[in-house]
Amino acid sequence: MDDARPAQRKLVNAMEPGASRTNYLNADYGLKSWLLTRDHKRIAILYLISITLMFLLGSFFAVLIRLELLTPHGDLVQGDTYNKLFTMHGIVMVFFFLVPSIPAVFGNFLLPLMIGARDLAFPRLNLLSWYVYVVGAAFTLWAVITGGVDTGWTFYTPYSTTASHTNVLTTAIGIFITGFSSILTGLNFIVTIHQMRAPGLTWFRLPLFVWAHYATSLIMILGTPVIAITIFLVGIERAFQLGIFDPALGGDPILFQHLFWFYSHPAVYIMILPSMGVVSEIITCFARKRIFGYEFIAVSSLAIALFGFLVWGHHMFTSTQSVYAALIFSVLSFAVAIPSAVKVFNWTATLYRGSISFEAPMLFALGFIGLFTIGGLTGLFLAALGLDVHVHDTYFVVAHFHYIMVGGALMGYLGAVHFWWPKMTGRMYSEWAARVSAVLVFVGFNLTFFPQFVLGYLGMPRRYHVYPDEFQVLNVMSTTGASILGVGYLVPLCYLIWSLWRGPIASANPWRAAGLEWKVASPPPTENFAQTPIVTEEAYSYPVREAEVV
Amino acid sequence: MSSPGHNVAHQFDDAVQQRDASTLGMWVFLVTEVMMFGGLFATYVLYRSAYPEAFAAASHHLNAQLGAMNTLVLLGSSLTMALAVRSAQHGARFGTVAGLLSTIALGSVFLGVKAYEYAHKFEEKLVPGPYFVFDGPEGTHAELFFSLYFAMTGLHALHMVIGVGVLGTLAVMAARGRFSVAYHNPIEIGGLYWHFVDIVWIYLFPLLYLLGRH
Amino acid sequence: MLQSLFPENASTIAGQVDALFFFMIAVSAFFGILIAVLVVVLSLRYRRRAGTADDVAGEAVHGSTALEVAWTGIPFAIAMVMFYWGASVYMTMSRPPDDAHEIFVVGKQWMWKLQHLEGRREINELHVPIGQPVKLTMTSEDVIHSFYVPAFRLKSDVVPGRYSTLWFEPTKVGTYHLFCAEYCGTEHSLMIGRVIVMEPNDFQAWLSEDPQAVAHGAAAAGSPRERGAGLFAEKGCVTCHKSESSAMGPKLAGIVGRERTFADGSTAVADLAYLRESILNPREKIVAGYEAVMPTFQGQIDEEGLLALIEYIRSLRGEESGDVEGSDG
Amino acid sequence: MSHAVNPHSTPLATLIMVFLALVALTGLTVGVAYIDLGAWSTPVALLIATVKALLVVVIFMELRFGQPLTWLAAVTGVLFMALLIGLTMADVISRGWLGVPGR
Repeated sequence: MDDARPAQRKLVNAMEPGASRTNYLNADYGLKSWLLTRDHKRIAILYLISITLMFLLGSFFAVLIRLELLTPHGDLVQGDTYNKLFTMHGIVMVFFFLVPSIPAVFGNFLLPLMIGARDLAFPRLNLLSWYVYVVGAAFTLWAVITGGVDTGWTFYTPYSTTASHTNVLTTAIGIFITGFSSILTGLNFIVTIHQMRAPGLTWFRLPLFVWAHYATSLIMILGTPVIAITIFLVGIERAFQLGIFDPALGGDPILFQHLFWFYSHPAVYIMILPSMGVVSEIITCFARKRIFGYEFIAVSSLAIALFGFLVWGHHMFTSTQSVYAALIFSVLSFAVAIPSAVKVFNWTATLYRGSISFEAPMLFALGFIGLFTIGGLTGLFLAALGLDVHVHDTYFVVAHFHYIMVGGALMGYLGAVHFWWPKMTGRMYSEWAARVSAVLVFVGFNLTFFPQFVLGYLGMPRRYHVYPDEFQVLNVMSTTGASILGVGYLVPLCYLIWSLWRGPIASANPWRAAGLEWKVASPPPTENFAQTPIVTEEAYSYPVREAEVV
Repeated sequence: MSSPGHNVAHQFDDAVQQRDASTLGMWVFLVTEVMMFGGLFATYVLYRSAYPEAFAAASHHLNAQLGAMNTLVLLGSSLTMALAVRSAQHGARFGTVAGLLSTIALGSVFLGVKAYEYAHKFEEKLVPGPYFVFDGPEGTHAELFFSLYFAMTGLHALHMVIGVGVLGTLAVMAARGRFSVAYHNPIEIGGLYWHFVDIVWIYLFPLLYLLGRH
Repeated sequence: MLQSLFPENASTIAGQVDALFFFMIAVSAFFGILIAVLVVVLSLRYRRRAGTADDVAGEAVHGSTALEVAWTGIPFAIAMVMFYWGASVYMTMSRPPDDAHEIFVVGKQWMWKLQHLEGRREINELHVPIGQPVKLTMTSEDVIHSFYVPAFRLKSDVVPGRYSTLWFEPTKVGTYHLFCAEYCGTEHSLMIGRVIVMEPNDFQAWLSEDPQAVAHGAAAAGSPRERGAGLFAEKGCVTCHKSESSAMGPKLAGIVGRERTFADGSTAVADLAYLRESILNPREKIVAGYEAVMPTFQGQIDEEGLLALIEYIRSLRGEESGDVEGSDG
Repeated sequence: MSHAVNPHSTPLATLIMVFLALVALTGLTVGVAYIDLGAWSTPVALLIATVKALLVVVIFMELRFGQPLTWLAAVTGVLFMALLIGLTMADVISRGWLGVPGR
């Protein structure tokens, strides 16, 4: 076993003098020291705990959805209940898990470390963003507890403004508030990356994780205010019986879709770009070489972020949008696929002549490449106008965006958890269990969502709680896969928590990775760096082996 | 090399970095504000192009004199704000406090006039909702206009209220001598915010008050 | 087995959609498998061998501009082919032929109400003849729905306050699913029905027998045009919109498809949406030379009635073609 | 050090001149509103508003002393708002072009 040795040496490293120093975790004790902290690392932990709870809540809804769809006739729950389940699954997962997941946890924790700073530019704003998130989540949870909401996470008008009798207003307030958490995080990251880089750390020496977060932050500050005001308009329309989106009073329901997707399409890139950053870090570390095409991966992140704002209309090809607008949005949608393809090719090329090992983070990263490739390619199907007319609002779409958001974003998130866990907690988890969970997630995921592509092309519409009998076999496959996937998610929760008490002590750099965050102790001290580091080399400068043939 | 002074937060190397970071932070924040108002402006543009007659008719129910007066008041407050920033740059404590207080005063006048206008709209039953009454063709489209009027001016007024609070805090800090030639960045940042709110009104005034006046 | 993995193909457009689908599957499979094979082969070929220290680095292969250009340019070219193909299929879907058999569709929570121009009504069922283009003109009474027939590979949202169009030419006799594809509330998944494709003769026979006329008496019967004519008289439209030049309102014969010039100098083509808007919000756009005197009919005529009234106005072209004047708009 | 922290300051006269210009432009925009310019009334009103906004941004907000990055931020905000409005209106304006309802 290759992997036994590094683990043993990690134990040895733990005995080094640095291990017993004070770090950000033991620098202070007590609830107050956490709730009033301005340390980006502690705020990251606060986020980690909150989003994990929201993930469990969202998963609970997913379990009920899959159980209900086991049979075609709607035996488990009533239609209204089912509608609330998929709505709350979407809202909780999108707004309260996926959007904050990697940026708020790992971006928060790692950005200052990666750029050699003592903290983010605005630590108090950072703490505020967590409180804002918690208040928004509280409103949403209140809406869930007091009867839920049934509009779908998309809040399409006029259903959400005139027809629904559920807690739309409370949920809208929750999402409105949470948006500001996202805005504050994005603002903080942008300023930090611009102003706080260590001497010598030029833009093209930045780790790609930082580039990805810069691009993500741009979307957060440019897109989120629009969803906030849109949700605000839905809220006041409901509260004061206005007609902003109500056609009976002269409103335009399609306008809502424009405003909604102006944010919500780029929001997909908020979810996937950070994952791409994580994968770039992991692949280069475990292939032991500088990433292939660094500049292209870096710039493609920016391209995705900016061009991602030009394609929102591809969610509206059947909405009675004008054909001419549809043509523009379609061609731009195809164009925005290219930077993603460039990333995949570069990651693959990075493996060439590497010295590759397969610890758990690498398994998640390779899994990401596979699932994201499928998700990205099926995205082309949805950008193709004539084809989208058939598959729009069917399970094809459901499968596609789960491949991106779960297969992509969540795999990346799990990769990040496994890669930086030793840095965050100072403990190693069970490598064996982690590999098992990576395989379970990959297999379970494909079994859950691949059949849904077939279901979609067959014509099963999404958000159906009763469906024709001939779709049952594929739905049963999907639910079976979901059970495996569920186990794949629960296993890490167990061994990671276990590792906090019983895991071997991690060294400063258990993966022998390049990057400033690995040059400080695990867990890092509160001030990160005793002295501001001076950077003299490019990212991922692994010692180079002489090429046999060049 | 400059050493961190007592006004430099621990995460910054020096005052220059702190100043640059907070200035950039405010500009980025203003970008988010542009996008937020942008959603409302997009809504406005769409409905105005769809219902030009109703919008013009509804606009006639706004008091253009009060709107113009408020525009001048707000422009004046921008001047006093700029003067406050200038005084702060020169380390003039009295000028800074006086500029901030005048800005607050003018801002309050603006809000007072706005409150009067709102009250008047309530009396005229021009507040959208179940009690809305519009005597003229296409009442529902006029209601759209007033929905947008209240959403846009309301959001703007909310920014004014926040701005008055921020400037009040800055005035107290300035009076206590917290700022100097070397450290007055918070006043500049507050000024950026106040001027931005002014700019929003510069667009709102003609778009809401001056439709089809000829 | 294959039947349960691939939908039936029952319209002229379905084959075109499937062809595009297979092309995209082929391209996707090529790239997907290429990536998968590369990842697996490279991972195995360059794995860290037993006995190698784990800080031994890979080789200095850091980039290749030629490769970057290739894998930017080639996918882009392929993507543009996909765009063009998809767009051309879409344009075919978007332009109904002129001779299409027209059917009015009104969606509401949670049912589909359909009426053939000949008069026959249906609920949650649509009978259509094989080999003849059919055009649906659709709207909604409440929230957004979406009319979706997988076997035809077609759907279009049905939006309140707006008309949308869907056209198809069935190619296979049979019964197919009709789904609502846009989430619309409690019984969204029960807002389903059947599309029944018939031989033309059977269809004509079906069209002329009308059980509802028997069941509900004459009031429920009648074609949209007849009902529209009734509304035109009942609502008093006829008092102003008559053919004399002294009339208070513009003449309506032959109005559909014409360009109208308004008091403020702007123009618009009088399409279905324009007619609907003019009935519900008559004073928003005043044709040049007329006074803004028409009252609104908002809330007085339901969606089916509006469609009937518009159909009646549209039919005036044929009956009174001699009265058409260009001068009023 | 004070130099590095406080590099620029706008002269008093400039500030007052700008204010007077803003007042004059406000008068102009009100005056123009009462003249029938037909389809041009809105573009003219927006043009005047933009001139006023530029005066405030460039002089009051001291963008003229700003770093390139500050300019970039200002331009980005306006550009993306234009994209939001522009692409939305691209749909609204072209809705009737094909002559098929809902297409």
